[in-house]
Amino acid sequence: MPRPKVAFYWCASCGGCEETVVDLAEDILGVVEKVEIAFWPVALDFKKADVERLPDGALAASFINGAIRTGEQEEMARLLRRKSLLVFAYGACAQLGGIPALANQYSREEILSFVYEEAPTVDNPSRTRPAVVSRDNGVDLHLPAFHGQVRPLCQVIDVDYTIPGCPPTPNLTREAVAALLEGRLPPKGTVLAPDTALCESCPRKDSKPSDLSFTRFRRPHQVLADSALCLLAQGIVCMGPATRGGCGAQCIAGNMPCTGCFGPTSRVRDQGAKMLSSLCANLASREVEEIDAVLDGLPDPVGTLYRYGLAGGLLRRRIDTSANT
Amino acid sequence: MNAAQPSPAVPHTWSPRIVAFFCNWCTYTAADLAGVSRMKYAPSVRVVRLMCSGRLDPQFILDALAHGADGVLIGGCHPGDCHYADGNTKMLRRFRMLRRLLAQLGYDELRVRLEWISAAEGDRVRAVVNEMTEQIRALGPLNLPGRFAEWDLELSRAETEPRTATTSAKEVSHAQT
Amino acid sequence: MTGDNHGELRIGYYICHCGHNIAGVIDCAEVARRMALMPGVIVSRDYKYMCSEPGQELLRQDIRAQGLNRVVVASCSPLLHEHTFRSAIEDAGLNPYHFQMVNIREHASWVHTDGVAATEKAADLSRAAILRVRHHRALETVRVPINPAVLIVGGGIAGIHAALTLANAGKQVFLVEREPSIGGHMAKFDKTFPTLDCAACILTPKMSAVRAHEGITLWTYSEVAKVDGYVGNYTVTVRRRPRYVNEDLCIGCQECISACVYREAKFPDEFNLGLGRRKPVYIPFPQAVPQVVVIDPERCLELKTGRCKKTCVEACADRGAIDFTQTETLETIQVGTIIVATGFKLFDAKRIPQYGYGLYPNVVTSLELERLVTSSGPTGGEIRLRDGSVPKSVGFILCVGSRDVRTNRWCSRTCCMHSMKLAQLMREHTGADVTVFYIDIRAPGKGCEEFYDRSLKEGIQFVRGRVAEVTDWALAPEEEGKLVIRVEDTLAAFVRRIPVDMIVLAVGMEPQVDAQAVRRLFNMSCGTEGWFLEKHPKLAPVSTFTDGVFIAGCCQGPKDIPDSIAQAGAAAAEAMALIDRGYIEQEPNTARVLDDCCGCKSCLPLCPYNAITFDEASRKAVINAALCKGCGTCAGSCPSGSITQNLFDDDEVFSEIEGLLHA
Amino acid sequence: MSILQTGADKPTTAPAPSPPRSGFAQSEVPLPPRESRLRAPPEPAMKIKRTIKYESDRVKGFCEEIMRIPGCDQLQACIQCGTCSGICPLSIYMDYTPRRVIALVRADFKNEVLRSHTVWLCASCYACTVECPRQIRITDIMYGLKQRAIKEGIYPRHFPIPVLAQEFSKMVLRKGRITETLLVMRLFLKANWRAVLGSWRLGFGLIRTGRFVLRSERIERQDELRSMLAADDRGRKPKEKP
Amino acid sequence: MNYSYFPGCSLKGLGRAYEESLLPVMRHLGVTMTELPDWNCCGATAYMSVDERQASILAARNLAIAEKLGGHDLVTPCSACYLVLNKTKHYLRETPSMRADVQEALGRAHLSYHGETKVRHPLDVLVNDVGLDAIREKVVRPLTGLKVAPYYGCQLVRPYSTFDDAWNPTSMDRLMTTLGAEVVHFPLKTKCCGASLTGTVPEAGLRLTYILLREAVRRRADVISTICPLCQFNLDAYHGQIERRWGKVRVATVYFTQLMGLAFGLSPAELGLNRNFIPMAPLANAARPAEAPTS
Repeated sequence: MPRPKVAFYWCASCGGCEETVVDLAEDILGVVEKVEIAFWPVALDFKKADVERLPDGALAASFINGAIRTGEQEEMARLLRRKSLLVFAYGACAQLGGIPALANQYSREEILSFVYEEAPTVDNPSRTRPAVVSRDNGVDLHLPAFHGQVRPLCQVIDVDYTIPGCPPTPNLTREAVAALLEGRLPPKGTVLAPDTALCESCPRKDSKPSDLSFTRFRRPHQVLADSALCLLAQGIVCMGPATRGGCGAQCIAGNMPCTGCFGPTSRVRDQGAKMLSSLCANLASREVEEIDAVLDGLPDPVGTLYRYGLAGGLLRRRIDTSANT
Repeated sequence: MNAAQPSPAVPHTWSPRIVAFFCNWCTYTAADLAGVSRMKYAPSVRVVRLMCSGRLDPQFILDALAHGADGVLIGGCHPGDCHYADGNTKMLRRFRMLRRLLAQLGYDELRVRLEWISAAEGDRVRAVVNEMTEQIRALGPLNLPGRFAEWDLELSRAETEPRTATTSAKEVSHAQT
Repeated sequence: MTGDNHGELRIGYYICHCGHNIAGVIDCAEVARRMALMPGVIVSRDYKYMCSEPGQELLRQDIRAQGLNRVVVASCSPLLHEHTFRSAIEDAGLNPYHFQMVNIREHASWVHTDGVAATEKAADLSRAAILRVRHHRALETVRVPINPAVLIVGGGIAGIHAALTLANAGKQVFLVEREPSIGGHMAKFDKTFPTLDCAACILTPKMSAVRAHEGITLWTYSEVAKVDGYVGNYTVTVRRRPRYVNEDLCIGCQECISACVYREAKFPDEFNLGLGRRKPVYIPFPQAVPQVVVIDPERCLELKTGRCKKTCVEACADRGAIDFTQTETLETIQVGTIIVATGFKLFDAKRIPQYGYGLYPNVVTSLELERLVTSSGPTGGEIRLRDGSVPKSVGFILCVGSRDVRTNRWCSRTCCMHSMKLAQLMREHTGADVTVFYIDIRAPGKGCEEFYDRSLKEGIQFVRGRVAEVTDWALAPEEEGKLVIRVEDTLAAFVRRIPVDMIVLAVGMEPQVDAQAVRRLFNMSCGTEGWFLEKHPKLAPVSTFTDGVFIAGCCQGPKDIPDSIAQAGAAAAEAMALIDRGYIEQEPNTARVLDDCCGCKSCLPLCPYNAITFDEASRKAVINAALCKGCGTCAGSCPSGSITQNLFDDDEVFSEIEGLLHA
Repeated sequence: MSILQTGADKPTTAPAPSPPRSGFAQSEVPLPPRESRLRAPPEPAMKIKRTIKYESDRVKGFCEEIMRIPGCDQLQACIQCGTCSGICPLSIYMDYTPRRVIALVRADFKNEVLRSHTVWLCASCYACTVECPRQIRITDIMYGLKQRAIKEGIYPRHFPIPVLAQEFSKMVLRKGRITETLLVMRLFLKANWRAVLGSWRLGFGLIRTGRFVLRSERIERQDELRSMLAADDRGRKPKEKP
Repeated sequence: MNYSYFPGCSLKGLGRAYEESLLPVMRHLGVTMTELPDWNCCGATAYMSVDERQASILAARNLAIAEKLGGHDLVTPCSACYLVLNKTKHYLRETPSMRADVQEALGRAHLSYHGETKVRHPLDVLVNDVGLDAIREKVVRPLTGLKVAPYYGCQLVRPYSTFDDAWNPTSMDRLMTTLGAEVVHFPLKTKCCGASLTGTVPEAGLRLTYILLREAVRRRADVISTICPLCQFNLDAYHGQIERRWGKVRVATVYFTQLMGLAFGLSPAELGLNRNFIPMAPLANAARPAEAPTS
């Protein structure tokens, strides 16, 4: 009996997700004997044509990481969708837009002009910019279109399952693959991670006070955090309470606050808004002026509350900068 | 298109859609009072009743915007008068942060408004709704659903069609727009 | 998801015309037509009066015949009829909470004139309710037992009447009064309009009845300091000021008063508004209840200096009631219901300097005149000018501080009648020429117009015009040495100067100075004018927005004695209705923690009722439904969405929002 | 400086009937004593006058027009209590008391209001405005009515105050400032030159105390002021046009 | 202390004695008052009756000039000016349409109005800014035994003034006591003097004047103290006609600043006291009697 074909692909991502697949270490072999890797540009020499040649639905599953920012990524996502029975959104960028989605605070024009013209390290007097089509001695050269905003996978194609994390842990990956092979996958749309927030598995859970009340906020670089005490209790914004568990609380172990890469639980539509709600309700101050003074401690609300979740959140992007120019 | 100005397409007859979250004890009752006293105000507002402004999950506000509200009005008891001690204070704290968040994402601060209105201030409901309606009329529609669709025009419509020269031509036309 | 509904959803939608109230503006048939198209809607009807019996019957029939399992009614405010419809569908065997009400009257037809826009709004609101109701889950109403004891705050005529009514029905009553004696303003009156029967004769028996009744615990010279709990189970702390006399020992013989080292009564006496004098040890007035003396620490030599011969103690030797060591004490009581009857404050006439009160000695307020007319008053019922002579001409100025946007906008309701009563007494006692200056004579109520008629026949002059000023400078010989009233006689249409010996200012009623504090104490609302706000101006005139707290008498707004008593009776009946049922049903809108709670404890500090605790066993938060009041703050704040509030689930609100904006 | 010859200068013991030109009652200061006042003044021959009003006598929209004037919007809140008339030092001379003027305005009796003496007798002491229990700015309503009376030219004839007002504004328009003595002299010539003789004593007194200024005060940038005041339709409200 | 100064037309004419006493007194107390350059008539009550737009422009021009001069409060001694300027401020704040008209007009002369300047009356400044203690220190010749009827008139306290009570103002009472004078209870202190009518409708206007004088006499006042040039002229100039109508009610009426000057030891002449029709009786403890009017 032929082994099920699977594909791995990356879109707008840092490559960290690919790393986790490699991090499966020797387990990868176990996987490899059970499946046939039909497409994995990072590791093996496949061409797009190889995939196009496959009949639709020939792939048992595609694991796509990274968000969709360019026409090429969109095109590949659609292609793999067409060829796959199941599509796994792999990692925070594919799930929510991830770090790249922070760029949704700027218009395409702002980004291009900065990157190709204004950035201090750029020397580009002729203000040359990449064009979708450029003619070079009689030949049309094509570059992928640079979209107006970053999108999570699900805003572009139909996604069957999500494996969260930046990056997903080997365990989650192993679990997902196992479930896939053993045909014990949960209902479509499920996020393949615990549906309880991180605090449950947080080593510092017991140090969390029952009378939490913020008189000031401090950012990780401003203090040397007590490595035993709940970070929120120290006025450091830890997204743990608003973020799925399943990561093993590695950041906490590194004495850094959770930044929310696993995204919200299934009961929450907008991770940032929910965290904001909890965080602010527990401020100590009652007067507007005092409240504002405390909030000044969080100079970058989007960066703090939507580190990964902006594109996948309810509002998706900054609004007054026009999207498509 | 810019959120600050109404797009030229907006007809003069356009009336904003405002979703209001009123607490059961003060502001909702005030709105009832406005009705009982037959005060007249703009038909732009749709009220969602909550027991306390403290229940107001910021998600509700963002969700209302995402579903096409041009503005969101929050009504609670005056400070110190909350039927549940200080639910309104908790909302106030969230609101102060929400303003910053929305500002960072380019929303005009007039679009989301918090008002303390006691059960006796039916007239205040009238005044606030009318004022907010005018302010938002001046800002023009927010119409997020429309914008989402507009933004997605850059995506290739064809779910299944194989990649051809025409699509790359589409790419070209995108680059030109 | 469809709540806990078995099988498919069968929704019934009903829109009420409310006669013309709704149908006059909103095209109900059209809305019904549109709602009929929504998924799950089996029945969609418009009907003239949904709250009427036939209307409710319509619901029941459809539920039975069509097997509806969700009902939406678009009519008036849920605060008005939600209960009506819930019980209606309950009768038909449906869970009452599988129901949602849409407010298209107070929030639409009454506030909009544009029929099209109003109809659109009604449709949006209805759509929202229909989407919402899909998620409603069957809930059980919570029953909380009621403590049968009642607290009554304020010992004026309203408080007294309510106390006696309840006590006579066998309820335990705590009556708390700030002054040393109960009786309130009525105790200061000589006679009462329109019958002119003696105020004391009808009030005193009720006062002593309060003292005598074993069902009533009377605490005078005391104030409510703190109120905790909720309907059926209030815990109230009462602060009892020291009167330096043991109430149980004092028999009111008043030997101590005559024995006091102060031979003369030299201190202004509060009860007589400073017109009379009293000693440091005194009894507020002859018929005071309780008949117990009070010692004024501001005046008493012993309490001020500690160097007094204490002749009073000698005089009381055998009883030993006087106790200079007394201090303030706090009493804590458990009650199920509270009646607030804290009364009113008289307008301070000094705020209108034009009338010269405080400047010209012969300008007095209506209540001061009451004390002068009463035989038990400081002058023994003789009306005298400050120089001791009898006034030959008297002017009554009405609406002092009332119907004036610079002071109090409202009409104080009783001043017209009150002044006419005093005017008649004035004629009777002095035979003086009496002129009443009024803006409009308001004599509604039984026997009142007749009383006006009688005043006219008694030769009392009525001049329609608001007095502009009272001066002491004369332009004509007859004005020398008199108070001159300058007024436009608006009916004769010219300005007049009228010299008089005495002027009586009909000062209006206003809320007590500490009304706001009291309001907070009992978690009530105040109207813009500062009167305590009733739950509904017509349907619930003595209820407040806080269950189990009722209001009676002038703290709710100006009214006369009969109305105050009627209201007190109503408040007592409302309290009894709760007590005799034995329990109250609470909305099951409490919050619940889901199993997915991560135990982050963020919600714990948010609950004002400490209903949320951390369960060490399950390592999760738990909510005590009995303590939860259903504000939903925790649900709104739970960062992982693991707390939900009955009737206000996230799904319910989200779908409501979607419905409002859909299309 | 009497300009009106009302005969009120004669001793009040023998009161003279008011001359037809002004509808004034004689001074009601009740000195000297009673007896003399008891002597009834000679009755003029009895004339009868029909006072019924028909709907056609009303000028619809007049009230709204007045209410559009800044400060007059409270008009409809009047409860006709008469405080304004009671406190007004001059209501005793008015043909309609201020309260009645409000009533007339409210009922659109435009002609009755604009022809009455009342508005011209208002000395702008603002007592009514301050005392009104409904905070109606009666004084400003009076101004509004004066303006309309002048615009429509239906103020009482030979009545000096409107003349004064107009002369005053002319002088300001020309010079930018007022020189009282000159203004008064212009007024004499306009209204009643005989009066000059009447008040030579006062004039002499002024000269004696060095208060009789003949050099007219003026401002430097008069043209600038004139250009500002020049009627200009930009930004003018329709309310300006009756 | 620095203030801008708006004299108003009267102080250059009938009321010049007011300016003659005001300026030295202020100087004496170390208050500098800079006269508004090229100020114009405030429009008074008369202009209001003709055209509210022009009237408000007249007043606004002065306010605009004052703002240009830089933040100082604008002091104006004449009650009419005080009222008109304040009233204009009030209406410009309240009525956008009017503000637009005015701004447009001012614009033609490159002026603009922002409503920042406070309009003050000398009495307000003296009692509340300078302060009674500072004044008491300057008193060298207390007005002991002098019975003063404090007369505020109508437009100083009604309806826009905020520094004193509209019905029973007391600033001047307190000021006079500070000067050592005896204040008589004068219930007519805010009644209208009829100034705007004495010229045109004498028996109405003069009667009001008469009642004021009569009451002052009945209450044994030696002198009436005023704060307004029109009141002063009215109460001072018409005694002849009043006598012919209702009998003799002789009492001198002077400016409160003149009384201050006397108490500060300045000579009656330099305070313009010689300009009175009814001369003020020499002070009991006066070194020099108030000179009989010369020329």
